[in-house]
Amino acid sequence: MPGQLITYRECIKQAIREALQADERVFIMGEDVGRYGGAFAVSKNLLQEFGPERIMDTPLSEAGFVGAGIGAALGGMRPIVEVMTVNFSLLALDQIANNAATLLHMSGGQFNVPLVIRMSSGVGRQLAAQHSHSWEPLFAHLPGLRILSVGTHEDARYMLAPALADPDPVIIFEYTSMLNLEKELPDSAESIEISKAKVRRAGKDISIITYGTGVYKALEAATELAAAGIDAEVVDLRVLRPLDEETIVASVAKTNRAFLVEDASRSVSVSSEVSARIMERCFYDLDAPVQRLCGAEVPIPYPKHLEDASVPQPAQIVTAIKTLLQHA
Amino acid sequence: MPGQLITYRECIKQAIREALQADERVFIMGEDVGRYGGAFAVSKNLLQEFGPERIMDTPLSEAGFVGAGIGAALGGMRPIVEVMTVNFSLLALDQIANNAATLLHMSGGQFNVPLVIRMSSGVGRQLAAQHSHSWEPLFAHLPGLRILSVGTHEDARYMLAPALADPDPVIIFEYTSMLNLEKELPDSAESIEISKAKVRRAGKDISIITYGTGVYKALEAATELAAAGIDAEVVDLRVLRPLDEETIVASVAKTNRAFLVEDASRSVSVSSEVSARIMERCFYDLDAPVQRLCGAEVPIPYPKHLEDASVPQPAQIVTAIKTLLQHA
Amino acid sequence: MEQQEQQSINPPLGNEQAKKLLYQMLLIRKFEEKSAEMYTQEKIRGFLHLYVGEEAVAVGVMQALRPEDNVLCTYREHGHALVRGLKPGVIMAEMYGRQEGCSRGRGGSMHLFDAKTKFYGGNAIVAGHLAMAVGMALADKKMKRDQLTCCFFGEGAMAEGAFHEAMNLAALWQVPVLFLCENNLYAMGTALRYTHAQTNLELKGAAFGIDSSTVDGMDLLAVIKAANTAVAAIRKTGKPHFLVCNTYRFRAHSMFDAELYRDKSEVEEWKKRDPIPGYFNYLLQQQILTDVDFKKIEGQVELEVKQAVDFAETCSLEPVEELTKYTYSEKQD
Amino acid sequence: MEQQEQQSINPPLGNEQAKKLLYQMLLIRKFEEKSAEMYTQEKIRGFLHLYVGEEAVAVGVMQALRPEDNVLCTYREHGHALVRGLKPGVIMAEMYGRQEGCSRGRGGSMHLFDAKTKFYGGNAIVAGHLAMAVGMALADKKMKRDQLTCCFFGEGAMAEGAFHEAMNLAALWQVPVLFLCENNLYAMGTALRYTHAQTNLELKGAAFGIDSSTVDGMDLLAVIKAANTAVAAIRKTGKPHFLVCNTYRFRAHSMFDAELYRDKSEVEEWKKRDPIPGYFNYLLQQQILTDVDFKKIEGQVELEVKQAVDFAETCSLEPVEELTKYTYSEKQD
Ligand SMILES: Cc1ncc(C[n+]2csc(CCOP(=O)(O)OP(=O)(O)O)c2C)c(N)n1
Ligand SMILES: Cc1ncc(C[n+]2csc(CCOP(=O)(O)OP(=O)(O)O)c2C)c(N)n1
Ligand SMILES: [Mg+2]
Ligand SMILES: [Mg+2]
Repeated sequence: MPGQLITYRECIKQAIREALQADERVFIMGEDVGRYGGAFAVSKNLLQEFGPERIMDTPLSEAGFVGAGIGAALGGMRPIVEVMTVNFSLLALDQIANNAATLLHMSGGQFNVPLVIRMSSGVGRQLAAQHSHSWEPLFAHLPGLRILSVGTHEDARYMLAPALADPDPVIIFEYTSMLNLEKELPDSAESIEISKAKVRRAGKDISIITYGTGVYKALEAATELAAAGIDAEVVDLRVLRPLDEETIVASVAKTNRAFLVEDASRSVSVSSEVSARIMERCFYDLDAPVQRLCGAEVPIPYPKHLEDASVPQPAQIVTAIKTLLQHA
Repeated sequence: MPGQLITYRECIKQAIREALQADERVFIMGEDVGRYGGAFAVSKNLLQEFGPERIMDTPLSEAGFVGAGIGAALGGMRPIVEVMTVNFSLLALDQIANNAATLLHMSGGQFNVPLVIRMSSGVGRQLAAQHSHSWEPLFAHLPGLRILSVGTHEDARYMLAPALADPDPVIIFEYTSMLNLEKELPDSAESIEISKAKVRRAGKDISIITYGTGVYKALEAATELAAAGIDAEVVDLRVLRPLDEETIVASVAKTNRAFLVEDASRSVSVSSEVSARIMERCFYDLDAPVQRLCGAEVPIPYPKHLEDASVPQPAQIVTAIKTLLQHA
Repeated sequence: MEQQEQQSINPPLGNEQAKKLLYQMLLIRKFEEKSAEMYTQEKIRGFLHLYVGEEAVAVGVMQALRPEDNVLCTYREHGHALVRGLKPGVIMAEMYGRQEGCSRGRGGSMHLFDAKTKFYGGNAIVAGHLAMAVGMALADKKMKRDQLTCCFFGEGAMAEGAFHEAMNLAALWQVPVLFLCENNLYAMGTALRYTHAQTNLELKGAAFGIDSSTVDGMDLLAVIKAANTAVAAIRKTGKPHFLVCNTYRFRAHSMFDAELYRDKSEVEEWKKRDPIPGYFNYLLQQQILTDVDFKKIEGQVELEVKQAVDFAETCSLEPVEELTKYTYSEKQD
Repeated sequence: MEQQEQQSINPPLGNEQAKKLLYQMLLIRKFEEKSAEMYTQEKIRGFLHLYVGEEAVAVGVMQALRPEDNVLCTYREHGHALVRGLKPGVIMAEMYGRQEGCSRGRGGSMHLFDAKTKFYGGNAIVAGHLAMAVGMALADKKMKRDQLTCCFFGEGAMAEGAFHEAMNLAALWQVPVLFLCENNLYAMGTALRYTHAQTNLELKGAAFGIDSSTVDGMDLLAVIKAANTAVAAIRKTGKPHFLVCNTYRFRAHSMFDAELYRDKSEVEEWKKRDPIPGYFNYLLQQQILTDVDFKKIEGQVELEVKQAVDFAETCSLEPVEELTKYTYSEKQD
């Protein structure tokens, strides 16, 4: 039914339901996924539908239940572990980095870990310093992991299945601020590859390269730029690790300019990496230096005006790109 | 006494002793710092000299004792918390990121955290996947922290004092593989600034920008390059956060070429950030694209030949720079 | 001797003290009801966790503390902040995100901080403040300061490894921490029995050799007695104590919570044990207060809450240029 | 009934079984002594943690397990690997860093892995494998496989929050895990009393409502009995059990350790309780074995160890081109 509006939340939920229906080995576990209905109501009623063996409420023990997820994956299950938000994920990072990410290599190929970890990330609800982190860059540094970022409704709906089919640990970042957002979902369930970035809008003047909450912001900016006669291409990285360098290179080779947008704070971010790769692969194609518009280097404050100021806004993208193109 | 050889280990130890003597509020705490003498014998005999109140053996509880260090700092002490190696630091990363790094900002400037955390980092002893991490990039991403990397004997000897004088949390990375290395220590105890990078060797043809174990490797490579008529400048970043961008820019503006060296694996690394900054600030100065030589994107394997293959070696720096300069 | 010690710890409540305690419980209740209202009006945003129903715990415990003691709380801390002496106005201003708030508006409801009253948050990573509390007590011990650290947390927090590590360190180091568990039977929507295999929480203290006790957290006088006893022991021995207060939150976990996980009837049942009328009835019985007094106090409280809102309304937003201020300390030169 | 159950769990050792157990303990001892020698010769590098003195624990516990059970160990796991059925040659090759090793030489001493025998490491983050063990048991429960998971760890590991979380989860989920604490009194150089405020470790099980027991880990027969009892209970109930084996390591923590933290005399005192002569004397007494038998077994063991070294010497290094192989699974298409 093309044309029907659906929330980002509902997309995630449908993906989870489908996964639970498709494979007996799939189960969800995490804090408040069951009786509470999910901290963000993503898993509401799934407990009623699938029962407590498949929708497992866990105690507050992030390291414990992520570790248990790794063990269950080793034991042949296909766990979807929900870490309520990225803000609590550091408690489990040792498990992810030292166990999930290393077991296959360290055992000489004997033990793979088919685990999916989902977490909600980013600013947008005035939740202040301890609840507004965008820690994708930390995870994107770690070899052995596949890191996905769900920047569109399409990916919210269709990325989970290939993630579960992956024999290795996959971490999926979803975005709290987008849960209520309604969009049309593309009709087809065309099989989604979780190794490729995606050009969300083709353009010839500049490549806006982004992910997560940046995707719709960039598309919004691109629409405005189009009105000003600037034809921006929007590249959604989608896979933050391993990066799809080819799609980036192809885009920049075409547009000769790149503008990187990311909510995470600037230093040692995904954008740093993208910039470095463009430097290495596209230096001679560039008409202007690659620019980054990232999160401010600050613990995110509570008030709306300061929260807004700490992450990129579409208007800033527009202004910066206009300036950049005048300059070049 | 110029000319006297001293190990990197001894430099660290002297710095700690001096700190303990200088300020009653300073104490060390960590696993096996006391009775065992330190996992790497850095704190050997300090327990005997200063007693158990100032050299505190802790149980295996990284999150617990790092958190306690934060509390003790809030309570007016000047703790030096030793996390035996960076490999165990993820267990305490929530404490570091959510408490130490945010308290000052989140409390509107009321509560600063004068805490120093030391940890041993890197490969070099065939300790395999779970004990060979170089996680500086993870820490360098986090606002609110000052991140130091001890790449020379001089810094091993003199960086601790200014770190302790800093009102905010400072994390010091030391390198296991360098502990037994003997060098001459510069005579002067000239006051060391922990906000500045340092040019360890001036040169005009290319800037090798690095930190940690990369410094001596780069100097070694520079010596060899000099023999081939290439005059390389070696910049030791020293402070990985906040980065001293000016020193980097000044160097690249002079040499017009940059080569980045780092043991940490390549994606989303400190070198990514340095490359992105050079892109932003020095694009029009560059005669060639910035190149990176980083750690392999792999859990570090145990055998010597594979361990060696997973981090940059001086010979590779030499070869790569020769090629780069021919090319340009 | 038992008897005698009890008495010296628990002198009969004087009239003024009795009134003050009632005032405090009412202040929390009305302040929070107002906060909920302001949340609905979108004056307050983010997460808002109300303490309604649990007032006897903060009030009963805090009266046992001295100004020089350290206090650390969770994100459900309006009540604790109020009783500790933060002005309702600066708390309300904080929740309005205004720079006159106790954390310059940077923290909001979950991050109330106040150096003057040694109020160390407002901590929103569950169990993330326990080890800090141990460290603060360690500093006091090292500095030979005669003060203790009181750390409030929920029963849900006790499932975290952080609880285990903090308890063990405090016991090993013998530092003066009051570990104060507010067992309200739920961690968000997860009931006690799904959080802990061993639901007799006090038993967990024994695993660390820490003296432990449990009290009815709906009964102010019982809490006072238990808190005074625990605090006296800590002051005397310098060792930690673990006190479990059994209580209940009458409202949702936060303003986002649809409360699917418990029956309305359960909540109604607990409301019969509301600590405020419970305590007031005792005061009536003892002829310490009259209905008229109650009305008067209620009126004062309502006025104070109204003034807090009025104050917050007049407060200003921090200029956006100051966004990164205090990410690092300002240089002191 | 008690009596009867005991008997069915602990049938008198048959001669073959009795010999096999001795053989296993001796194999560990000699294999490790040889490993230390090879370390000195720099054939083995990295960290090497020896189990000498603790052999009765691995041997006594492992005989209670079935091939389909899962086994997880620490970095001090040569003994466990040997008893579980990994060939001495592939272990030695692993420590030589050769691709014929059980982990292709990638892991070394701390990371022995073997899918065939369901040997899940060789885990070098202290307490990092406990939660994994719980998850494996959870998978077995969900898949209705009648098997258990045995997880070995040291008493030092029990200070980590990871221990607390894993125990609670296992108890809540009622999954078949044998939590096996090898209490050798030291965590590197930190003695038990500096690691735990409560040094009666068994008490920690009660905090989670997990059945717990303690046994003299220097006495093979006692370990066998305790392990059989625990394992039988787990198989019957599907619930976790916590078993503490009190033991002692005769050698340094690792090859880097100068052993400043304990007196030589303490070590000598414990050596009097060496589990190998202890068990052999029992076999002598029971006339199950003679001195001649012992010599014979010793000779076989020495031969096997020598062959392991010989094998390792012939093994090859993984080509450097394969460095990143298995960072991700190979595509199955
Ligand atoms: C480490 C961590 N995990 C999860 C959360 C999300 N969360 C916030 S409050 C809460 C429940 C806490 O329950 P409890 O400790 O009993 O305190 P209560 O809210 O009942 O006062 C959860 C799961 C969090 N803030 N921190
Ligand atoms: C999380 C973590 N912290 C610290 C270390 C360093 N370390 C290795 S073994 C060890 C002592 C462990 O003691 P215990 O658990 O009793 O086991 P044992 O070595 O005595 O068998 C320490 C501190 C580590 N490997 N992992
Ligand atoms: Mg609760
Ligand atoms: Mg031990």
